[in-house]
Amino acid sequence: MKRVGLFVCHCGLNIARTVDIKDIVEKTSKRSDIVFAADHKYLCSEPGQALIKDSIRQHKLDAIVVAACSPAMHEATFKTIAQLSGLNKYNCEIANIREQSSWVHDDPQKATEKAHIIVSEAIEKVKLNEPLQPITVPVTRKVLIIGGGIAGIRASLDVANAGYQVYLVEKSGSIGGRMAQLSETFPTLDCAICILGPLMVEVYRHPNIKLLRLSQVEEVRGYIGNFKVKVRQEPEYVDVAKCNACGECAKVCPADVPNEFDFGLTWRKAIYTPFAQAVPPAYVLDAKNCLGLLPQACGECKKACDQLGTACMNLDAWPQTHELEVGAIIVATGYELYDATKLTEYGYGTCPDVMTSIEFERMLSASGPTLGEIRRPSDGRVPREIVFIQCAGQREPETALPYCSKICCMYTARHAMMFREKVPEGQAYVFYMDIRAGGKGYEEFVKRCQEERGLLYLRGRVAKVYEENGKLIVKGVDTISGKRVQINADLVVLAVGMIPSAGSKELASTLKASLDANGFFSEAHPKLRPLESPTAGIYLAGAGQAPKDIPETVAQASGAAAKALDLLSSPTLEREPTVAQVLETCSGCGICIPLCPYEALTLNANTNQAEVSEALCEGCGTCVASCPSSSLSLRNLTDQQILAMIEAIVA
Amino acid sequence: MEKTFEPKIVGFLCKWCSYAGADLAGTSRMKYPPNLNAMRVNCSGRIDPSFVLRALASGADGVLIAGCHPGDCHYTNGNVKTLRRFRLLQRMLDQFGIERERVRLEWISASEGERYARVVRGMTEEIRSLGPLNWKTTMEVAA
Amino acid sequence: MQLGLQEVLDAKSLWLCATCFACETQCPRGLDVSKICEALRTIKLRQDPYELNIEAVSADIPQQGLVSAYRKLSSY
Amino acid sequence: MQSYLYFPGCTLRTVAKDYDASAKACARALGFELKEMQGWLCCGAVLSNVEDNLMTRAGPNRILARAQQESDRLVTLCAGCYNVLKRTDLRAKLASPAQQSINTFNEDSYNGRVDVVHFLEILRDQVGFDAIEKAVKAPLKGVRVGAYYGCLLLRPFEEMKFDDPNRPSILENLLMRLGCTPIDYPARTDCCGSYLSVGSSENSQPMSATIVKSAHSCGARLLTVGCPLCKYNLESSQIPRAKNASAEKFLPVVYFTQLLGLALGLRPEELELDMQQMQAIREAQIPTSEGRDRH
Repeated sequence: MKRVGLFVCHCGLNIARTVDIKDIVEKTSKRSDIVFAADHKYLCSEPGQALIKDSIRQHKLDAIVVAACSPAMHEATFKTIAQLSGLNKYNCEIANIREQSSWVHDDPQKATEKAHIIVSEAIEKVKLNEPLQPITVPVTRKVLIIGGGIAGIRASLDVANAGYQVYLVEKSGSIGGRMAQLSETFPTLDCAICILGPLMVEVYRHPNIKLLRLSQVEEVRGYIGNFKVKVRQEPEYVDVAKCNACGECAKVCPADVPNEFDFGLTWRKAIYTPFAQAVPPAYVLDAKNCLGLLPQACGECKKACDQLGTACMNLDAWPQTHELEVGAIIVATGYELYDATKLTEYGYGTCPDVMTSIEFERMLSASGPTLGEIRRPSDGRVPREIVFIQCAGQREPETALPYCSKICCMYTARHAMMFREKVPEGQAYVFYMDIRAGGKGYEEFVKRCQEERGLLYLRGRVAKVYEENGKLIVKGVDTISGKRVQINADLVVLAVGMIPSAGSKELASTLKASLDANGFFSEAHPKLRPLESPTAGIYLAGAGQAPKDIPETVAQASGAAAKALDLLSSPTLEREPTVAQVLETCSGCGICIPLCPYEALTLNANTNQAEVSEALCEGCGTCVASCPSSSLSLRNLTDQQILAMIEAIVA
Repeated sequence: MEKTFEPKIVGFLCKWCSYAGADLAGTSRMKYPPNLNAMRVNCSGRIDPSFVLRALASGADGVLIAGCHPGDCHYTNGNVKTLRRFRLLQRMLDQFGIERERVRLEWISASEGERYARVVRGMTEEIRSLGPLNWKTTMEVAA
Repeated sequence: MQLGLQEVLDAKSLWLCATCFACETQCPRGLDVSKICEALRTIKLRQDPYELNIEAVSADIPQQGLVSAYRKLSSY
Repeated sequence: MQSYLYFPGCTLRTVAKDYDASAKACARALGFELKEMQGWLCCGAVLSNVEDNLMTRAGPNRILARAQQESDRLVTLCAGCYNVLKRTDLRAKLASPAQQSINTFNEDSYNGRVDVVHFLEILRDQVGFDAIEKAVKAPLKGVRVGAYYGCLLLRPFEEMKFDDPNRPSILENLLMRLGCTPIDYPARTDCCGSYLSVGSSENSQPMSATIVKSAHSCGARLLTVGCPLCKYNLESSQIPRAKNASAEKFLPVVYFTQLLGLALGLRPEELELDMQQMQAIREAQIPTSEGRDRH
C-alpha cells in the first residue's frame, strides 16, 4: 500500500475564499489511505515547495496529491519537486480545485463538496500510478524551413550559423519572397532589396544551408525530433551550379509571359530570371509557358546556351523527390493579397487605373516596370490626383476579411509620401478608418508623412469608384465633417488585406498543424507560445501565422530558430512514457492496428500479438478503448484507474 | 421544503481542448452548477463506452464526453473515433431504456470556456428535468 | 438613441432615406442602416404623425410610389 | 402551353399598363403564358422593417397564401412587388412567432411554399437566353441602351440574391441577345429617389438626374427599366430640362419587356409603344455610315 500525502493550496484567497481548506485537510487525513495532509497559502512558492519536500522525507511518502490550480499551470513544478524529493515524478497527481471548483462556483458548501470529490479522484489515481522513466529517442539535428521569404531566410541563417544543417524549401525560382518586391520599407525608408540582397547571398553561400528552389513539401511522417520529409522539386532544366545568368537563353526565347513579379505590369520570357537579384543566380525555365518540352518543340534556349559553351541546360530533366530527415520544421510560408476583383465597388479589374498597393509598390521600385516613375497603367500619364483607400476589403466581417492586416496604415503613408515626392504638384488623398501605427517610430513616421507632405487624410470609407471621361470618380464620405466627398482622381490604390499564401491548407494537413479561422497557421498559445504550432516540433515564423511587418517577422523568425535550436541542442529527446502497452492476453485480432494515427501499432507475426513502438506512440489511448479483450493498457491512465475515479465521483 | 434533485454527472474531458476550455471558464470566472465532476483524459478517443455504462450503473445520472472539434484533434482524429463509438453507444442506451439526453458528446475547444459553461449548465438542467436515473437500484432489484 | 441623443430624431436625413439598401450592401459591419432609419422614423411618427406634404403630390405618380410613401412617411 | 402564375400588382393595372401588356405579349411570343392569380391585392409596395407592427405584413402574406392554392411559383414584374413578396416569403420560411400571428390574423396560413421569381429569372432560367436569341426576328442592332437596375431588384443583397449588387449583368446579357449595344454606366445601381418623389421631389429629382446624366455621358441614348416608379422618376427628372433646353437630349425610358417584344418581331401597338417612343428607339441606334447603308 502506497503512503500517500495530500497538500492543499489556498492560492491566496483564490481557492480559500470558496473552498473550506480546513475541512478538506481534516476529512481527507482521516482516510485510511492517506498518511499525511497539510495546507499552505501558496504551494508553488519557495516555502510551499519546501513544505512538500520536507513532508515527503519526514513521512516517507511514496506518492503525493497536490490540490491546487489546473495541471496546465503547475503540474511540471510539483512533479519536479516530487522528483527532487526522491519520488518518481509519476507518483505526483494534481487535483484541480481552482479552475474546476473555487473559481466557477459561488456556494462555499457545494464548492467544498466538489473539491472533496476532485481530491479523492486524484488520490484514487495516484494509488495506481506506476513509476516510469522517460523514453529517450535520438534527435535528427537538422531543420527544414518551408518558405524562402525574409522569415525563412532569417531563420535559416540563425540555425545554420549555430552549426546545424538547414534545408530551405522555396516554391518559386528564387528566394526573397514578398520583401524582394518592395521598393522601400517603413519607417526608415531603407531600400528593401538593398538590405535583403546580402542576406539572400549569404543563404546561397552558407555551407550549412541546402537551398531547394522550385520545391514543395509533399509528405511528412514521424514526430518531433525525427521527421521524415519528402520534398518534390520541379524539373531543374537549368543546372544552377553551371548557369552564369548571362541571359542569352532569354534573348532567343519566343514566348512572352506576363511577369508575376511585377503583377503582370511587365513581360518576361518563358526562360527568365525572377528578378535581378534572384538567388540562386540562375535562370528558370517556366515549363507551363515554354513552347514545348514534351515533345520538345523549340529548344532555342538550349542551342544558345550550348553555343556559348556554358551548356547548363537539360531539357530532358525530370522532377526529383528529395527524402530528408529533420528534427524540427519551421513554417515560413508568408502571405498573398486578397483578390481585389471581389471588391466590385472599387472597380478593380474593370478600371485599369485602380491598382492594388503591391502593384503600386512595384511601380515605386527603381527596378520596377516604370523604373520608379508613377504612371497610369491605362495611358502612361503621370497622375495628379491620387486616392489611397485603406482597409480595402478588410475589417469587413460581413463582406470580406474580418481582420486588420496591420501594415497598411504604414505603407499607405509611405506610398502617399513617395507619390508627393515624385509628383510634387500632385495631390494625395487617403481614406482611412483609423490609423494604427503601433510600433517603434511608426506614429512619428505617419505624422511626418502627413504634415511634411501635405497629405489629405479623410476619415471615412469609399462607397464607389467608377470611370468617367478618363477620370476615376471616387465617392466617399468624410465622417469628421459629416460631408459626402467626391474626388476626380487619376489613380486609385487599394490597400487590400493579407491572406495566407496559397497551399497553406494543404501544407497544414501534410504537417498535421492546425490553421485558425482565417487560414493562418495556429500557434500553440496566443501569448506564451506564439512561435510554436500545437504540433510538437513545428515552429512558425512570419506572415503565415498572422499579418505582420518586417521587423516582427524577423524577430519571430529568430525566435522560431532559437526554439528549433533548443530542441537540437541535445542529441536525444525525452518523450512522455505514458504510452500504450500490450498485455499478455492479446489475441492478435488486429482491431487496434488501423486506429493508430501514428502507425505505432504492428502485429508481430511470430507471437501473433500487437506490439507498440514506444518511440511512435503519443499516448492518446484510442487503441486501448477499442480492445475487445482489454489487453491494451495506457500507462498511468489504465481502465482500473478510470473506473476508480468514476467511483470516486459517483460515490 | 422539498429538496430539488441534484444530478450527478461524470465528465470526460480531453486534456488538449475541452479541459483547457474548462480552465478558461475558470480563469474567466464563469459560473456553472457544481453537478458535473470532470476527469482529465488524454483524448476523447480514450473513452471506452463501457466507462459510460459503468458510470451510469454506479449512480451517475448523466455523462459528458468532450473533445476537440473535428479536425482539431491533437492526435489527428481520435475524436472522430469517439463519434463513431458514441453513435453505437446511443443505440445501446435506447435498448437499455436510458434517455439519450443523459449522455452527451460535445466538441469544446480550448478557447470555448463560455461554451463549456453553457454545456454544463444546459446538461445539468436537462438531466434535472429528466429526474434521477436510479439505474443502480433498478439493477439491484432486477438482480 | 441609447445614449439619450434625442436630436437624432430631428435629423433631416431620416426623411431622405428612400430605403434603397445601398448602405447595407456596402457596410463592412453588417449594419442595417435602412432599418435604423425606419425605426427612428417610426418613433417620431408615433409621437407626432408626420404629415406628408400632400399638396406636393403630383397626379401622375404611380400607385406604387403613393403606397410606398404613405407606408414609409406617415403614421400607421 | 407552359403557364406561370403571375402577380401584376396595382401599378401595372393603372399607370404601367404598357409593362403588363408587353410582358404578356412577349410571353406568348416565347411560347408561354402569364396566368393572372386569383384574388390578388396590393402587396404594400414596400416591406416594412418595423417589427412591432405586423399589420403591414398581412397583405403580402395573404397574396402568397392565395397563390399557393394555384402554384408553387409566382412571377412578378414590378420590382417593388418582387422585393416585397420575395422577402415576405423568406420571412415566412423562418416560422417565427410573428409569422404565426400573421397567419392567425389572416385566417389563411402561409409558411413559405411559393417560390417568388421575377420575369427576368423566367427568361433566363426557364426559357433561356439562347432560346430568346434564336427567337429574335428583328434584332435591335446597335441600340445604345443603358440598363437601369435601381434598388429593389438587387437589394438587400443577402435576401434578394438576384445578381451581383455592385456589378449586375442580367439585363445587359439579355439586351445583348436582342442585338442591342448595352451601355455600362456607373449609376446603374444607384437609387432613383423612389417614393421621395411623392411630396419631396426636390430631393428625388437630383438623384434621378444624376442617373440620367451618367447614362447619357457614357453614351446611352435610351434607358430601360423593370420598375414603374423608377421609370416615372427618371422621366420626370428630365421634364424641366426638356421644356426649355433643346441642346440637352431627352433620354427616353422604356420597359425591358418592350425592347424584348420589338426584337421578337411584335408590333409596337401590342407593346403599347407610342410613336414618340418608337422614334426614340430608332434614334438610339448607332448611325451607320451612309455609304455602307446604301450599298
